[in-house]
Amino acid sequence: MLLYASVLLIVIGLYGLLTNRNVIKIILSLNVLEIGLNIFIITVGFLDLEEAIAPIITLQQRASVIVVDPLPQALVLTAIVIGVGTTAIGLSLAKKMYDKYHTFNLDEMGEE
Amino acid sequence: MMINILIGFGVALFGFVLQTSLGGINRKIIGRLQKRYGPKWYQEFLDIFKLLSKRAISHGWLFDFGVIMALGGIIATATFMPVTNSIVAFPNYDNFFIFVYLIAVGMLGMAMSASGSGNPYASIGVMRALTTMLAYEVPFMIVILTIIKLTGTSSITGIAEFQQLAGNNWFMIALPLGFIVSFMALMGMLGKKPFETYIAPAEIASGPMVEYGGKQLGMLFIMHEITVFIEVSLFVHLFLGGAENILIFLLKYAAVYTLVNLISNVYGRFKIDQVVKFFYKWPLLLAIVQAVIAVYLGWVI
Amino acid sequence: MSIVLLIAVPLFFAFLGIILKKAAPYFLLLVSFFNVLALGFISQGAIVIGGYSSFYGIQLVLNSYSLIGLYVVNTLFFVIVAINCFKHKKLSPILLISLAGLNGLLLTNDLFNLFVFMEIAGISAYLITTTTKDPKSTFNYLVLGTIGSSFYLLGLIILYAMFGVLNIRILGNIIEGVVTNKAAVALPFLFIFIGLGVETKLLPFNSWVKGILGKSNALTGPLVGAVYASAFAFVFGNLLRYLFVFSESLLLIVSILLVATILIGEAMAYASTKVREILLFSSIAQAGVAVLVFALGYYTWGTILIALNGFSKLILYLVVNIAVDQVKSDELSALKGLFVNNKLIGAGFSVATLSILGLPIFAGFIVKMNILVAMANTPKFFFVGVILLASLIEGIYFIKLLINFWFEQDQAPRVKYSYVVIYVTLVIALLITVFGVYLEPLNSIHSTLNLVKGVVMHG
Amino acid sequence: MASLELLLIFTLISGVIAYLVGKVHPKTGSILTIIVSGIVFASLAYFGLNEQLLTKVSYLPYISFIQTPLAIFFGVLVSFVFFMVSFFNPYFIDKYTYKAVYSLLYLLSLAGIIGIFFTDNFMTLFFFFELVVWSSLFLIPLGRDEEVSVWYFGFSVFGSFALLSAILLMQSVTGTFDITTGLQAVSGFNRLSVFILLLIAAFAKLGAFPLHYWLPKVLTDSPDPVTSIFSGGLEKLGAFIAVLGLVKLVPTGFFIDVMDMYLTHYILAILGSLTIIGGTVMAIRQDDAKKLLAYSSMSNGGYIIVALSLGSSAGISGGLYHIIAHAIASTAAFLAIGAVARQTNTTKMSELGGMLHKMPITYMVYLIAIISMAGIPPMGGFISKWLIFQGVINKGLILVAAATFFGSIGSFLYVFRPLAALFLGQELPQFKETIKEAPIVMLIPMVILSLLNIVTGVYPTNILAYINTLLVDLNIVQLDITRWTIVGTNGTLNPALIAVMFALGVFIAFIIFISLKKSRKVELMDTYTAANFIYTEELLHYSVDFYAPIERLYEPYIHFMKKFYQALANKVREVGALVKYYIFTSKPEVATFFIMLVIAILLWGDLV
Repeated sequence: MLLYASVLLIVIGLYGLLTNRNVIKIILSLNVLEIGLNIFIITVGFLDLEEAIAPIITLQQRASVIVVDPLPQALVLTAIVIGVGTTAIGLSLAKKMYDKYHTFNLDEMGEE
Repeated sequence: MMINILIGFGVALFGFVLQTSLGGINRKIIGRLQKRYGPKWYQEFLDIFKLLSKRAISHGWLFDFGVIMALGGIIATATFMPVTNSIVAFPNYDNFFIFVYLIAVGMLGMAMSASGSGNPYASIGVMRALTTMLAYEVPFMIVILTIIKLTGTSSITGIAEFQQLAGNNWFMIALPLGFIVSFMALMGMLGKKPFETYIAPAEIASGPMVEYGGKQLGMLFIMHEITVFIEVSLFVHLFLGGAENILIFLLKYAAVYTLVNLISNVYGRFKIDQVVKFFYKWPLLLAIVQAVIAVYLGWVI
Repeated sequence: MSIVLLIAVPLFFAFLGIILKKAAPYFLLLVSFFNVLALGFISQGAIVIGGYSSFYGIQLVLNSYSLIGLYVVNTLFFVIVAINCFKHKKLSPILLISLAGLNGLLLTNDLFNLFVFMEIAGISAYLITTTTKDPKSTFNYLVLGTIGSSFYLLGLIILYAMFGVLNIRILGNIIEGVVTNKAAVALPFLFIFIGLGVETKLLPFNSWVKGILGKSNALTGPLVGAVYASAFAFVFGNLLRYLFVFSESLLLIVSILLVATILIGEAMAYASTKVREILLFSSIAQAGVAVLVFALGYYTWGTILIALNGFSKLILYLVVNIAVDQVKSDELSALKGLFVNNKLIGAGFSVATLSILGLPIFAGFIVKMNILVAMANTPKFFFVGVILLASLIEGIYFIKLLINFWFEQDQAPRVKYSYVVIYVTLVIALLITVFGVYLEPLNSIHSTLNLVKGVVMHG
Repeated sequence: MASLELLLIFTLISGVIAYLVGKVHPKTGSILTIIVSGIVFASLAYFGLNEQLLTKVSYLPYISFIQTPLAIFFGVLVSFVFFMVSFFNPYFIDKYTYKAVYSLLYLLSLAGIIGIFFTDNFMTLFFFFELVVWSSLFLIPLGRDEEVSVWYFGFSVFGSFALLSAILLMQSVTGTFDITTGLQAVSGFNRLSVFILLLIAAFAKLGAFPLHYWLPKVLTDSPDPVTSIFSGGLEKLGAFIAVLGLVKLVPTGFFIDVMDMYLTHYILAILGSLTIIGGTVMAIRQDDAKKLLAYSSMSNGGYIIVALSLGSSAGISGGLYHIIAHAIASTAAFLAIGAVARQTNTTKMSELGGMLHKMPITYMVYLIAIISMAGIPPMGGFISKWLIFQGVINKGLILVAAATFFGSIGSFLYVFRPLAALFLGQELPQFKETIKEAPIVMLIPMVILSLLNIVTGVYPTNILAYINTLLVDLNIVQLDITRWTIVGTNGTLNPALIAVMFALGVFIAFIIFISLKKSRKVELMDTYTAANFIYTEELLHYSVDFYAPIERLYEPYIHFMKKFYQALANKVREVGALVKYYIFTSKPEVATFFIMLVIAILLWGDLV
């Protein structure tokens, strides 16, 4: 279920990228895409193990508990951080573009 | 070797005398044709000797040098020309290409001298002469190619003897299309109407000749007579089976030359581009057809 | 010395540079110089960060391949920095970060780590390109770069889901050994290919290039055009060598894309009248050639090709961008006669160009011939034809460029080049010529690269 | 220097020295080119013709030499052309933008030439081939028009790449780069492919139809000495490749019985014929003397192709002789025009006239050269044309023969035009005072070349004997020659006899002339003008649109190749612009779309 949701988000993100000309909306679409990706990464760890719990080391170590693959979760953390960084730069560029062209619409900025 | 060279010059002299006389006779014939008396048969000799004895003008060293080169080149060409099967100065060396190209030295000398005179008519005349040459040579050479391919030799006597050996089956008959083409080419070569565009006395004042007088013109007349001799006898050897003896040669020669003259006198003059167009239309096509028929298909009468 | 230092030292000084703003440019200069020097002392081998087994941990590998890459990237980086560092003082920390990112790209043997370094290098590139004062192009670059790396991420996650490993070499071996139906892994590989393709400027994922390199300045031009291009080409080569497995349809698509990149890139360069555009489109085509060479499996000559192209491109972008900065126009007609007053620069530029064209007595000839001979012997005559056709078009517009630069009609533009630029240009040109005549070094590189095909796997 | 390797190194190093010297004093640098090319020529000629060249290599890695008659033939010829032309360098060096570089590139090209002819390895051959391409490339823009070199490069590299493809194909099939074994070992369809590729290379270098487009441009717009180098020397590289392809590598294929030759060869002969016709027709209509000679070079390249494709001993020896004859004649002609250009700064025939009166020696040089080019005895061109005609007629190639005849007669037309318009006719006032004969050093090579023109036409025996040894090397029946005669298949030629008869004829004419009354010398303006009074020289000088009547006939049809190549260039540009417009926008969605598209194609491909 989660997998489909993530794929749906990715597709929505791509659709947004394909259709939008507004800088802010493009950044939003990118974010949607990234969220979809992140969820996808998480689901990778869960795939076969529906009842597994998060891989957090607690005080009581129980051998019987099934832990999901911790790696994707670590990856997601990194990916989120990177995504934030990109979004930040994107937004600052958007501001610069607004300063220069007084619009957020790429079409209205004109080619060259 | 000395003897051969002397024979060669003898041929040249013979050619000059023959053609000059025949030229005079032809003037007479044409005169009769046009209901006039015409000049005496030796009128041409008189003209030439008169010119040679007169004091002339010169436009610089090249003007004279060109004339010398022209006459020298033509004499040299004539020395290679066979008269009969036995009267030939350099047996085996009477290559067809020598006549085509060595004659060009003489032509070049004359053209150079004419252009060197600084008269635009002369240059125009030379231009037209060269253009005419471009027109008639290609069809003519293709016919010659056919003949050489058939006989296996490019020696003029060789070709003549080939025809005689085949029972006097002249190429005139064996290659009818080629003969027609070559005859037209001959008219062009001799500068006869309708291909006399490059002389065109009324239009460009005799073209290349415009500046000449006196001895230069006389020498060019001599050159012209020998040139005609070379071209007509080439035709005789190539298409009319050559000659076993001098009488037959004279006969054939006179026949061809007179025929050319007669035909020429009933025509007007082409414009220069018409000459080119003309030769590159039917004669070229006929020549190629003839060559294909004779060389590739082997249909020779 | 540990190879981690190549990444760690720039990073450390980058953060130090944020605090000590005044000293940042000196840090930049020193660190980039240090990196070049350090390469001489680092022993080859692999290490795993954090002491995990190489199956799980992040592995950094330094072999002769990545060493060449590091040398090329660090040297070029140093040269560019040496020329530019006082013009863009504010950028010093970012440049240091990008250096760390680039070094990481070349060293890492971990797919996800590669993604991180890609993003680090990418983000710093976005920031560096803001110096061209064209936010729109930078934004385009950013969006495409992000989409590209997203696809790369998607691809690597799918691979992880399938095989549970992120170590490039191990993963490659597993796929080689386990997967029988190659089509099963075609999709993730295509995602990865696309992700890298965006950065490597392959058609049709490369629309950012026009805005970035078409409006470059003396910093961004050489940096993106020469350094980033060679770094990503090296990465691509690495992946193609150790990881990629092509199914038939994937190979077909990739071949078509590469051939299109090469030919259309040349055609576009041919159609351009602006010098910077000519250079950028021609580098698109050359990137295509490099990737093609790797994709077809001629790793060694591909490596040398990238290295050589990196240096040649440095000269080209440097010379052109400095001229454009001063003349304020990059129309070919405006730059006509550029070399009339700068003969030394012109000589270096010509040598670099002739080498790129693969003309003899320059190193490019040797490389190109070896690649073509290898292709012909495989035999892959179609690609030989493509490369030759591309070289033909390339030759025509480059020669046009050279002739225009050397001969002026009325007024030659006055462009001043600093001595550093002149020296750098001449030294590189000299090296290109020397390597083109004296073949031993190239051949020895060729053979060492061949030897290390079996890779260090343990750490 | 008997060692080829030393010779090569010597040339390269002297190139650098000439550059350094030229930096200080350009003229001295260019004088060095005379010395060096002289040494190269002398070494190649002396040791080569005695088969004493040393092929051992001790300093240069990867390069190996071999001494074949073919290599010596071409090497001596081309280095001779370089030597002759180098005499012009000091007089033209002041006109160049980059004086020192000129000397460097000149010698670099010469070094490349040595490498090309004497190597036994295809890769080395290609190396030097490309070296010559780019070193000669930068010589061109020192002349009148820079853009021309781009066309040169395009076609040249197209040819080089065809050569390279041939080499690679051969190597992949036979596993060797060795020229001799490689050419022998390749077989079947590959042999045909290699053959075609080699011939493309030869055509591109020789400037033969349809790859001729660069030749007239380059020969027109390069500096005058460079033009001579191209026409007499570098163009012959194409002939060299053509010999390799046509003679050493005979593909088996469809055989035309009635013509006694392979279809491939026949097609080549037809292409050669088109080259002849094209070159001739275009040469006739040029106003620029250099351009006219350029087209004549193209047409003569056609003769070489036709001759070599005949495959018979008459054909091939005719072709090889034509290479010599044309190299000598066209170098002489171009040098003569170059000498005029140096004195007058123009080569347009419509702007010149009457140069004869101030430059008589140059005129004689040109005259002798064109007599040879037109194939008129007693010059070298006649011998080769005669042999070629022998070959063509023997095979009964009617269309090819028509083209060769056309070219031969057409050459009378076009070579005469500069003679009449440039050297002869009225002496134009602007040249009456200022013009002098070319300096004595420039006359040296021109006179030498003229003498050679005559020698090759009168006494070709030695050269033909050498060509015969070359034919042995190429596995072709030798030409039947005696001391004085050449025995063709359908006739015998005695060039010396022709020359003697010509001399005697001229002597007789001279005697006639001299024994008659002396003429009165008059001014050139004193001519018949049909009762008009004309006092300006220009009005009495017929040089503009010389062959207008015949030009009009074909004028509408001549530009089709030009249009083709320009359309080709435009198509490439259009593709580029199209893609640039559709992909390289600053809108991210376009790239996104393409990414999606590629993925979709993969999925579709895998699903279907």
